[in-house]
Amino acid sequence: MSEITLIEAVALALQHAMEENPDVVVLGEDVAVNGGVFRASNGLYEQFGDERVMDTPLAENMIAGLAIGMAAEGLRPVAEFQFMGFIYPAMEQIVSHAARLRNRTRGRLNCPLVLRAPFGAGIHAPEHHSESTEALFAHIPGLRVVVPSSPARAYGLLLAAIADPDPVLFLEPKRIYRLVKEEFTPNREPLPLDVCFTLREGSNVTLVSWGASMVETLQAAEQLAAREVSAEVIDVATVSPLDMTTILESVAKTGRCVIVHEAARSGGIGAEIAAQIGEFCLLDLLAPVQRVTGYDTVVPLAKMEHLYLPQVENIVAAAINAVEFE
Amino acid sequence: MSEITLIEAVALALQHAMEENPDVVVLGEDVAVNGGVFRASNGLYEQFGDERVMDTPLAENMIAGLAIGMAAEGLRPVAEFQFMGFIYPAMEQIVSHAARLRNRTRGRLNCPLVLRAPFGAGIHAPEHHSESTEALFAHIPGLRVVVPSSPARAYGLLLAAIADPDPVLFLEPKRIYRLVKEEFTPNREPLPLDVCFTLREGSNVTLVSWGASMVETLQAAEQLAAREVSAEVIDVATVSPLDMTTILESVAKTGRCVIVHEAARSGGIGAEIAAQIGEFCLLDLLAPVQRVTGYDTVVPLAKMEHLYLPQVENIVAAAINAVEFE
Amino acid sequence: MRERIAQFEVERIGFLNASGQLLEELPDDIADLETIKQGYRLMVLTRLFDARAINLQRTGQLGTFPSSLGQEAVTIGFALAMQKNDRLLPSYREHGALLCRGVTLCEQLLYWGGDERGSDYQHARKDFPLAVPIATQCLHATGVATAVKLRGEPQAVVTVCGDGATSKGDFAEALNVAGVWQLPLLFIVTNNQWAISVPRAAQSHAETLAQKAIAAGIASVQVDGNDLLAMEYASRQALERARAGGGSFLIEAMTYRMGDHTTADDARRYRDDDEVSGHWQADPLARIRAYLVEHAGWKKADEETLQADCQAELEQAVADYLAVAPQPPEAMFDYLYAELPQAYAAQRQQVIDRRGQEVADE
Amino acid sequence: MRERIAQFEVERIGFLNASGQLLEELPDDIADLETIKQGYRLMVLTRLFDARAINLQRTGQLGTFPSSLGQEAVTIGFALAMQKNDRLLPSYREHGALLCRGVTLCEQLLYWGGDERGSDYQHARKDFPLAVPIATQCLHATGVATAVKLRGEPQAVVTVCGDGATSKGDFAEALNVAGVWQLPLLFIVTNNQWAISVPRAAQSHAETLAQKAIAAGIASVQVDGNDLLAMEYASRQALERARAGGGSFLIEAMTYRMGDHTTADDARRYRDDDEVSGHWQADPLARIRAYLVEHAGWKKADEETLQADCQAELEQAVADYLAVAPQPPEAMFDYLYAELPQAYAAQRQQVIDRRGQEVADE
Ligand SMILES: Cc1ncc(C[n+]2csc(CCOP(=O)(O)OP(=O)(O)O)c2C)c(N)n1
Ligand SMILES: Cc1ncc(C[n+]2csc(CCOP(=O)(O)OP(=O)(O)O)c2C)c(N)n1
Ligand SMILES: [Mg+2]
Ligand SMILES: [Mg+2]
Repeated sequence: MSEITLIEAVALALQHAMEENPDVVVLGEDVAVNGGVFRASNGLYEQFGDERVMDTPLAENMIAGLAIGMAAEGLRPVAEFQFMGFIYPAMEQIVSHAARLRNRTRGRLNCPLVLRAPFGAGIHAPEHHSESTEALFAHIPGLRVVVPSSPARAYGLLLAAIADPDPVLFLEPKRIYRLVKEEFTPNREPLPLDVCFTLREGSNVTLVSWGASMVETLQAAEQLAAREVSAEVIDVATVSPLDMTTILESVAKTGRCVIVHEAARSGGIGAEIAAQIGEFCLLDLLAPVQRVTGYDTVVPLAKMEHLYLPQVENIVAAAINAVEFE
Repeated sequence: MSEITLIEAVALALQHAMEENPDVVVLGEDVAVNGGVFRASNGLYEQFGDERVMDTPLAENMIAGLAIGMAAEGLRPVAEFQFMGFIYPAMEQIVSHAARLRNRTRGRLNCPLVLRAPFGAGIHAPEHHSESTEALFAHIPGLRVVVPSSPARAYGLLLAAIADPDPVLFLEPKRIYRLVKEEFTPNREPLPLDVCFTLREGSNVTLVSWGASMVETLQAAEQLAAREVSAEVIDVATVSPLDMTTILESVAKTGRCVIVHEAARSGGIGAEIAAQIGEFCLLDLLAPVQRVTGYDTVVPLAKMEHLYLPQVENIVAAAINAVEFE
Repeated sequence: MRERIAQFEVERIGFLNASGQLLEELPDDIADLETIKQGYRLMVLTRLFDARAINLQRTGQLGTFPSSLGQEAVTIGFALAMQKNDRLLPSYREHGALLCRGVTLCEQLLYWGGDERGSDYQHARKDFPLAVPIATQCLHATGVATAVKLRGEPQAVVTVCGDGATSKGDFAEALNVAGVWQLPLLFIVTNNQWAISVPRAAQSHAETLAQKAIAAGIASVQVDGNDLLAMEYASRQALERARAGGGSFLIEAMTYRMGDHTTADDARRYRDDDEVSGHWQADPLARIRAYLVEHAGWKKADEETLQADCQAELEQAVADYLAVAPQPPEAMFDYLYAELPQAYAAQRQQVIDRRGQEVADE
Repeated sequence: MRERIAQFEVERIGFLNASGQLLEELPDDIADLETIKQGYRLMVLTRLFDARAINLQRTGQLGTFPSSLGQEAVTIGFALAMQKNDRLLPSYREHGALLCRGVTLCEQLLYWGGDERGSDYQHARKDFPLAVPIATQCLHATGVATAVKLRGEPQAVVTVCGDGATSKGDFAEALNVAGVWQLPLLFIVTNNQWAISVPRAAQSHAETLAQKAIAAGIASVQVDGNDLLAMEYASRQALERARAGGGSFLIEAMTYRMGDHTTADDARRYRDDDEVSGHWQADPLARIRAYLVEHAGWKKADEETLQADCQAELEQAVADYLAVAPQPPEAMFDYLYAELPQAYAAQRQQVIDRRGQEVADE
């Protein structure tokens, strides 16, 4: 047992998956000798060589298409997109092929690939390096979208994503790549996909979040506890398909819900969660479901980034609002 | 006054916009000599010549980038994507540039362009010709997404989209290109963007939809009337940004809402509408907001397409459910 | 100071003139007559299939269909040169190649009739289904070729796209990675002079499409695509080279789209009938038949038998196609994931119930 | 039959050797000495700016920054050849060209400091801001060039990208449409041998990147990008040709990225310091200074004055930058649309209140 950061957990998962299964290959821009711009593939090139750790030419559309071809042949490609803001060139390949190859061929060909991308704001990076557009991908049937929010979950969920027989978009909250450390044993065991993780039990309000915002959400829960508000905290983890069972059960119990995400509010995944709570828990609701989110704007450049991101006090305020609602 | 189909209305709007403003140019695959695969630009090449009606090489990413460059120079490009299923190659240009050029340059350069695309299922076309992924674009700040549902609205909203100083994705419900005819005078007047159109007043339930599904939604309202249920029918028209004022006022009055869309349910625009109703009208709600939508699947090929699309009876059943809810 | 630092050229290959006569002596390793006869048979069958499919579409028994009329020698030429374990990643107009690969006529009809099962090829399990989004298959082919290469399989991969497709970035990206990774991959560009209504000249200022390979540092050649001998020969050479580790290759196959783009198109809106008629002079079927008559003693009786056989095979396939029972509605969900996520279980049940309701109503 | 149907070649241009000596007599229409001096000044200023920017970043006063160390002759060479009303669509590493176009050092610092106002260029109103998503600017340039051409303006457009960028489909698509529409557009490929950690050889199997133009049927040349004379000359010829209706052109500028990719990068992870040191031999500044010493009587005193002037200009810019007041928080909303849609009014108010709260808390 040792303290592991989230980015180290990602690297460990890649290493262990490659050790366990010779079909796992890693590809992307700067993933080999350089070990990835965030070092997610640090050491893999040295350990596995250029046949399994491939620097590609600079073309995201190509990376996705290449990975699809490999996957259809039975390899398990794990492709890195340097930042989520550079995944859009691959959109056609993701929407029209990765998510559909199995369905199109009635199961003859399938697409067991993982597309990894660091996402989210808060590291003072240039434009396009702060995206949180997971909702674009969550709306695509046939694809899974997974977002870890701790080193242990990054490790276990990435192992699961690689083992999964279908395409997974694996979004890594880069703001907490090195911010959050955790002691755990990287025991080569995957965690389950398609389920939420309840990080804290509570009875007055349910806080739902994923990715980097889990940090502020957990802090908010602490502060709420100090104010005698007992918050249940749920990490959605797989944001598509959604495990609404866990969320609905919690809201049925607490009667209140605050959803926290960094992405732009309109059409974010928070909307889907809120809509389903309204649909299935209407009579249990003691207050309107609230969303604490990024604004419906382009993420500002570094100087104003902090004004964009949801803060602990916004979450606390929303929860208090919910509790005091009548 | 004469009977005009939706596709004719689109062609008329293009013609009139080009007559009024020499900066309006039309570009895309097969838009010139062929007049567009659906004939949306029929006659324009003959009338305006190849300097203003341009067949491009086959590359959607290029079409979008080209249009952005033109728009930044003050032209008013109207680019056609042959089908919405082929717009994804342009995703990077749309998300990272069209929607951001004004913001990025603090207003120095802007992007008055229109991207037109036929969308939706129901015409027994091959794969990728049946997409309804408007939610992907509605989540992008800086972009407008407009969907007409009648010939007159197609005409007036397209004029408005072309006149608008910002980028507009204009999605045309191709299932009703020739299905719906309407008498109206194409009087060169735009209709307002960013507002819903209330097509029918009612008091028991609010039916909200857009695009081709308006046909079934209006039919459902008729059938409900026969069953003594008075339905208010709202055509959202601009699906981003959303005019929630109109919708919330209606739901505050009726206490019930059914949202109808053809797109996959999870993360569709229906979720955002439902979420906001839950947020702002919770105490007015007499029943859970319901969504009648396409399934969370790839739109099936022609043989099973009819099982995918929302039908009148699904809408009626949802409305009756809402009315009978207790 | 100005100095020349690199030099390139594009060659063109063809063996038969438009009347099927040899332009010069054939190379020793030209395809044997049995192969050519087999190719001719497939060309005949493909042409009959095309006409029949259009007819089925016109009578509401098939969806939108893209004819390959006039392009039979291209599609069958390269397919004849493939080995069974090579992989094909076709575009949507390669009915002949699919036939040659063992994809049945019935499967092809199913697909164009709007039934996903048409892509569940029973005899070409590793070939890709048709790609509708233009040029995207070229990228998949690089992935397939990478997998084949990594595993040390002695096979090659073929991908096919149109002249219009060469304008899409995917094509350039695929060539580029194929070049730098020396992938065992053959690109066939079926240059049929049109991309729906856009003529070749409006697609690119490049004199040839073969020269697009220069951008990626890979070898290429232009081939008379209406000459089955040349297509088979050039493809076979490229594939042998690729299988031997010689890297990628591009063939620009010069041909002409004799029909409408698809049944949804009306080509008279944008091109003269005269232009089209002129191209009948270069009909690939007539040409190779003339060759067979001269060099293989192909007789009228042979031709009649062949036509009758093909017609019978086709009609059987049509009958099979029309007799296929529909998919159950839940098929919509059942192939989306290896295992349907719990989140969609209710929707799956809903579509079953809905279909049940429809049946009850009928 | 095999016949050659097309032939191409790539030439390389350079006038000065690494020590600044002439390789042969200069053409008559080479840039005059005043222009070269102006160019040299900009090169010096750019180099100082680069170092200062890195220093600001290291001390937390600037964001991630990409140095252009070693590439000054490329970026200033083509920019010198531009007319004021031409349009530039740069990549992110063209600080020198931006300076030359009238984008101030302060604006550039603002941008890299994370303030959108840095892209609201006061003196280059029609030039595009930096493009971060690789190669996307090449497509915008085709649109700008189309607009310029449609309006009959006698201007040309320049777009710049890196060697890595030539692998992205956008680049090929842009070249292709520029070729077929004969756009007044000059593509500069700054081949600095590296795309972050990926060396040029791993990017493409093409012997030169200049030959990528062949795929689009447009003319191209490789230029010694560390030779200011050659860069200015080749660019000016291409631009004159483009303005006169002669169509597009591609220049592959051979240079070397002397620094890390950006301040977020550590190049020692993937390349030898030795390789880098070797390239100092070809330093573009030393080279053109040697030329000026020999041909324009450039003295030590001139050099000292220039260095001092540039240093002063730079420090003033840094001071100006550091003194810029922050944007109001609602700026986040105020440039998103010409007029903010009603739907977002409440959010705009929220960010104002939130900032107010923060200020109150401070
Ligand atoms: C990405 C994409 N854009 C547009 C289309 C619509 N479309 C179908 S075929 C076609 C023309 C293709 O021309 P070409 O590549 O020459 O192939 P051909 O049809 O001649 O065989 C177009 C534009 C598409 N299928 N995919
Ligand atoms: C679409 C896209 N993908 C990835 C990146 C991340 N990235 C930034 S610079 C760079 C390398 C670019 O290399 P090159 O084109 O040679 O330009 P150079 O940095 O050498 O000037 C990469 C991969 C990006 N900015 N955009
Ligand atoms: Mg074609
Ligand atoms: Mg470079």
